[in-house]
Amino acid sequence: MGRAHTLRDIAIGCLVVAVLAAIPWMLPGKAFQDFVIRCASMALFATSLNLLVGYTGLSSFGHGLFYGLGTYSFALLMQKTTVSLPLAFLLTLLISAATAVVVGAICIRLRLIYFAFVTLAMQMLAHSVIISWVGLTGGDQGLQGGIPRRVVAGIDLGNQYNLYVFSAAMLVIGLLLMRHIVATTFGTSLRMIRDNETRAAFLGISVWRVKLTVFVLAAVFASAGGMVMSLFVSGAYPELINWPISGDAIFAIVMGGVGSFLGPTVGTMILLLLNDVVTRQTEYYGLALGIIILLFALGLRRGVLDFVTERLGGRPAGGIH
Amino acid sequence: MSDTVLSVEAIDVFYGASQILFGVGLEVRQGQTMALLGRNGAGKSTTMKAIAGLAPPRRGQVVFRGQDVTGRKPYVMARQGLAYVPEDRQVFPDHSVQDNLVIAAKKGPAGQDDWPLTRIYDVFPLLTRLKARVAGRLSGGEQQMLAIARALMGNPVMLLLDEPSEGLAPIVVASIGTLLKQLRAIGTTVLIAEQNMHFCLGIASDAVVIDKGQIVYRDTIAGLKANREVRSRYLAM
Amino acid sequence: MRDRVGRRTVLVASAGLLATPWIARAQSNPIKIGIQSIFSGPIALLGTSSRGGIQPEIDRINAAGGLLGRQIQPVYRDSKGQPQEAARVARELVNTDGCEILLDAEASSGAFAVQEVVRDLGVLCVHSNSETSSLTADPKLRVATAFRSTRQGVHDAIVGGAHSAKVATEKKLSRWATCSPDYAFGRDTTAQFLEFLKHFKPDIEVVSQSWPKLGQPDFTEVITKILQARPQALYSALYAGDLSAFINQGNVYALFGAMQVFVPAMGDLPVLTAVKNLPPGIQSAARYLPTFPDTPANAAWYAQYRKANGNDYPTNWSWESATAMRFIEAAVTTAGATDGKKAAAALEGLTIDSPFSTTGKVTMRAEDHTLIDYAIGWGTTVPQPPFVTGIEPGDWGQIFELETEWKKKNGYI
Amino acid sequence: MDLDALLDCVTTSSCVVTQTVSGLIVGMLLFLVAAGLTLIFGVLKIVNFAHGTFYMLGAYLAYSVFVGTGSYVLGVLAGGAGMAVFGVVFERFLIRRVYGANVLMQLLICYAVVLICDDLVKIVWGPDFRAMGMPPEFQVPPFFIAGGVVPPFYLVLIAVTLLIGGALGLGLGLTRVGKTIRAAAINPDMVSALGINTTLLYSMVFAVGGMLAGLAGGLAAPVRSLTPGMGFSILIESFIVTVIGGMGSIAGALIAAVVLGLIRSFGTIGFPLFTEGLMYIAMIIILVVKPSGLFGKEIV
Amino acid sequence: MLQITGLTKRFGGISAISDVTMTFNPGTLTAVIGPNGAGKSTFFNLISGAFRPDAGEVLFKGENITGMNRAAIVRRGIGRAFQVASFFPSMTVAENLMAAIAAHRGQWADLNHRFPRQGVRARALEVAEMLGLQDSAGVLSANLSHGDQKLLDIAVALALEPSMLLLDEPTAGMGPEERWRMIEKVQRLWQVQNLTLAFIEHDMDIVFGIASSIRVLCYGRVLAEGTPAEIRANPAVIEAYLGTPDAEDDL
Repeated sequence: MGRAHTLRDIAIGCLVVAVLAAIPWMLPGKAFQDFVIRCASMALFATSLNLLVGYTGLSSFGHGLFYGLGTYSFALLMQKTTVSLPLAFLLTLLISAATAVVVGAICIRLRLIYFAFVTLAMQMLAHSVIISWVGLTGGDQGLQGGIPRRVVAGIDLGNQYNLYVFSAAMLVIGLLLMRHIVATTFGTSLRMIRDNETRAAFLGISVWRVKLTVFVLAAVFASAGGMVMSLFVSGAYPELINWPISGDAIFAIVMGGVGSFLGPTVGTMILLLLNDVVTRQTEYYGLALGIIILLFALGLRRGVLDFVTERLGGRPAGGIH
Repeated sequence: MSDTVLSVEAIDVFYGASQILFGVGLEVRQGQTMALLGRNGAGKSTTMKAIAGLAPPRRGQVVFRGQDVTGRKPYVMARQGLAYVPEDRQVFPDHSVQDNLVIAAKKGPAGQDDWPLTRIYDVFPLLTRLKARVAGRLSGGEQQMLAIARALMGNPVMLLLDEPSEGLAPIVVASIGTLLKQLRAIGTTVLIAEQNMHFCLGIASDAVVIDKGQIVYRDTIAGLKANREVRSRYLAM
Repeated sequence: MRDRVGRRTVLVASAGLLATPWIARAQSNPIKIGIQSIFSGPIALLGTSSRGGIQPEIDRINAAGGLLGRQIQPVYRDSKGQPQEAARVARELVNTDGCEILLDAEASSGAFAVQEVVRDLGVLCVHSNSETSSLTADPKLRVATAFRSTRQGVHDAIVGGAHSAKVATEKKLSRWATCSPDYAFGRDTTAQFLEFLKHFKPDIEVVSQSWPKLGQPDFTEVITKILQARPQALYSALYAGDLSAFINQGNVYALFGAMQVFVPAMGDLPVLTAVKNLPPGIQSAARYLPTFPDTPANAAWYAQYRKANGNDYPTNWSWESATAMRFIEAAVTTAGATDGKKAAAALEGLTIDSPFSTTGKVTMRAEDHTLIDYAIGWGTTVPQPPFVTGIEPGDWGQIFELETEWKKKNGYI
Repeated sequence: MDLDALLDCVTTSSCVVTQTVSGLIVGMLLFLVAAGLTLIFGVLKIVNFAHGTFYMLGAYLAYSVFVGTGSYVLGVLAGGAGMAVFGVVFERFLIRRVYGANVLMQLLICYAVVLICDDLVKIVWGPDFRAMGMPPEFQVPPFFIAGGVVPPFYLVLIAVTLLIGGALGLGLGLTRVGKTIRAAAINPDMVSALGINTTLLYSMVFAVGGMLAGLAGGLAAPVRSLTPGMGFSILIESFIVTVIGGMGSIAGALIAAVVLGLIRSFGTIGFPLFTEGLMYIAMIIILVVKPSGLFGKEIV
Repeated sequence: MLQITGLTKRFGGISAISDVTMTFNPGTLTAVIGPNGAGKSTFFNLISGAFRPDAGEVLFKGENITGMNRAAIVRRGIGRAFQVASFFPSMTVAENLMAAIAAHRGQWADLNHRFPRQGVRARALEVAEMLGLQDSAGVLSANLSHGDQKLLDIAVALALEPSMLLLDEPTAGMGPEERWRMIEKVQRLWQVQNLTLAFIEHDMDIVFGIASSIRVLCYGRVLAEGTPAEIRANPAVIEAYLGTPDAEDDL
């Protein structure tokens, strides 16, 4: 039965990529492709944060550290070394994982609001290092001059359409992998820890190991999202590691629904659409967005997808109460 | 009855999905000290909380001084003249004894001020000596004294005492008993929840026995004392 | 079960949500020009003042029948000052909104991101606010269809250095301190300024350097640190709100009486009018001043700007953006097309009339796509209008000479 | 790093005096903001991410009143009073709905308020910065103590903040309301059972917290620039102060704020390029070693 | 089965449990009783590894398990249920049990296979049936009645195939009817599963109704141990806990 589920998920994933790949043939506007690329990046990031927030009950305020680390590591590897793109990709994942082991080992000892603060402080520290280390990172100007050598197996990711299909595939693969993670027994352990940490420990689960593992996994997927962004903007900017990027991801998951696997993806689409549409209409972007957030937070009291799921008779979401 | 201060009428209380009280009813008259007896987990504390506004009943009524006060907030109940002394005392541990008392000071519902701080210290000489001490550092008995004194600071019409003897050394229990007799002598209306019937003997005039969330027996305390069967079945062996 | 519901919902919802905004739009008759800048956040004023410079130009062109017979339709977008957002907006302006030309009124960090987009898209783009020299000076960063219609950091540094050296020699100022915002603009500007100051007056000594954070609420500790070092002169690249706070807090410590202060960003009207108790005698560059160049054309432009913009003051970004619009007008007219390559070819080396030049003309230098011959000079502050007096124009001959040396040193040529 | 300069400074009386005063002024204004933050957290267990906005609005309000009346004192009072009212409204209509909710929900609500207020400020006062300027009565030259520069205006500010801080400390410690607030922080149910309307008490706490931030904004207005979004950097620094001092501890906030001010004033001489990073490192170390901060109690 | 010698635990200088020595024989159904604050829950917490004892020794099936962590003790076969029902509210009954079984089988860190793996579901339904929860298998556990939640808590402990089970007040917070239903299930479980079972209980009807032996704790010390008949007759217990029927004459 498990295998059947996996196969079904993969089939749906392939279908989504295929459909997305076909859309530009019917709808030639490039903005849709831009939107999907940005969505892919943010959705990977937000879903990875939801592994922590929604599935494990770890409210991180500093997850953007790994997103930013992904953009910078990848862009730097591509600019300053001669490694190939896939290798740079793997190395970036490794760098993020290694960093997450250290950061996670420090942070996960803390609980609740203290965990949130220490992760935020970690991100702020990383941001000030990026800003101060001008020689390597370009400081506040970001890494400039573009990302060269974007050709993988004869496909040039500098080409908009290729990057678009690549990003969509990345998103689908990332989501499938994360979907798999939460569907495994390990994923069940996450929910057990979120629901009742004491009970989980009494069942023989090493809570510390599970938390650190998921922290590292989430960091890896966040940095994958960061790399997509790095390819899209052809560089890396300090804003991509600054605190508001974590805020965006939090916003996306709360808006989309922490209790549904695809909630963060939906939230990301809403967030980006809002961003694109509202900034078109008014320069009082904050005012409009703030009001919409308030309506959501106080009116719906849960994410869109959680709301829909409940309306359709599904079980209540488990994350934020 | 005109001199009825508190009347609890067939209340059902739930915690979440599970029902704790089943149609509990009792009545306390002006100046009466009523004992609510029962074993651990019989529903005494829940009854007290339901009256104090901390566990609103789902069905039934609480009538206090002629007014239906079912489901009112705790502070409204307190302002109506009901003083609640919880089971675990709940003194403010970081505050001094005096501060614990000062926080609770208020006029009674009819504006009476029978319990100024000076009188409290007269009645509780122990607290006079301890007034600068941090409440968290008091012994269990001292905390119980403080909790009762604190309740009196609000010039209540009626006191709700939840297991005042619980977990205290016999000698301390005796001194609490002496205090409660004093209060009874000056006509304070009291509802006291207890496991320990013996403690209530010299204090309460009447008793109701609660078991498994239901009132199973009502009588004068003397009547209860004489009823060996009820006692062994609901209170001891 | 739950997941299937979720996924189906998502698919339906996303299809509905996504389809509408991206139906491709056919090229319409008016010429759409994408104009992006910072319209929100702490420096939204600059974006607004850029628009204030651009819109009257467009109105003027449209009133005269448009460009190549087509009306100009500006499409303004806010990038919030974030590079990745600037890049996105630039793409969207061209790809979705069908803009044929970009007028990029971003600050430097945004401009660099837009530059990369323009490299991909190949449209005509004029950067109207980024003063960072490398954007056009560095051949690796240069883009065939991208131009810059702004003052340039290195020009400012040369003129500032020359002027400051002269003042320093007159007043015998040898102990210098600097206080600039801790980010690329602040650091680069300060380094270039000191480089050229030392070029003109080699015997100066830098005794203290402070790097307050951008938007830092309190500069007190920085001010006292400067006082501790007892310099004879202070250079600061602070600007706008930070500069105003610095001056207010410096006044508390009587900082401006204790040393000669050089502040290039002082000479912008919003700062000069907002700062209360403006200390006299600060040496400042003229960013935009109605009295420099002191010509009827400039005075007329100033009057027209204030009239068109609810009596707001123009900023440095206003004249730069207005100039960008005039260059676009001239280039498209000359080329007879909005096509990136053709218009760029027309724009290279183009000279136009301009109120913002002491000679009445500015030129888009062909070799590196950057603006020259604009008004550049330094003066001294006074507490009331015209706020900056005795402005001494820079010498363009000297600028070119030292600029070439500087380019060689940096390996740009 | 410039350790020689730091050594030079700490061995010169003029430098020590000047930098200490400048550290104190930075610290004391920070304390006012952090005190409100920590008070709200201590009693309500709410992390008020919108606290910087209170500071900003207080400053703008003070600015407008000053421009209108010419009185700095009135301006500061208006900032404080206005933010007390704003705090009550904020608590009553927004925060009250998310008591006990996940911290992310609280964060989101506060974030929305920050976005809205920043734009409202832009609409009302314009996008460009505003400067109040020094009130005429304070336009006096600084004097010197042991060779160090001491501006009279800052002495007044330090005195006023100390006074407010002292009044707050005494108020919480000695008055009945203060004692009740502290009791409610520990056991709100019991406080309610004593006849005290805790709902009202919570509004009051927000009023006091808002007032403190508003006063800080008003007091700082003559020397700082007013911009939409100016609350953010203050918020971050007050967080560091609150976390280091201990969430919920006013005394901790005072000490941490002064320490932070001194770190800034001496750090800018010794480590001019990494003062900010130093603060984050301090915050991380404190959180890891003692999550509850120097004076706080851990919440479980 | 379980031998405890000289067990002591202090909280801030106050001894919650002092020098407790007692034995639980295999296959017994033991009630642990005592007044509030007697240290009964602390005692269970010490055995199950939630707290580390300050002194003393706990031997389980001859092995010294003193100071081991919770997970290690669970793996050795001591399961426990809690005073406040402890389970995973966002999961259904079946998922709760499957999760517990998977954790017990050491699959909790398994990132390769989907949950639940082979055989887990069948076993979960088996366990559910032991406590009569089979009909609620698909119900979200948060929506269960209070009594069923307590049952689920026990079932979760049972999923670990313990040889000894500690139940902290299995009937706490229940109405009278519900209590007896609960206790009948516990008793049947004990009989059918051949468990060694210890439970804390306040309801003396229940205690004397089903326990095969009784331990009385008072102020952190063992006051008495023995069969129900022995306890009923023990003067120390009567004085300290149960109360003397004739004591009122002394007052």
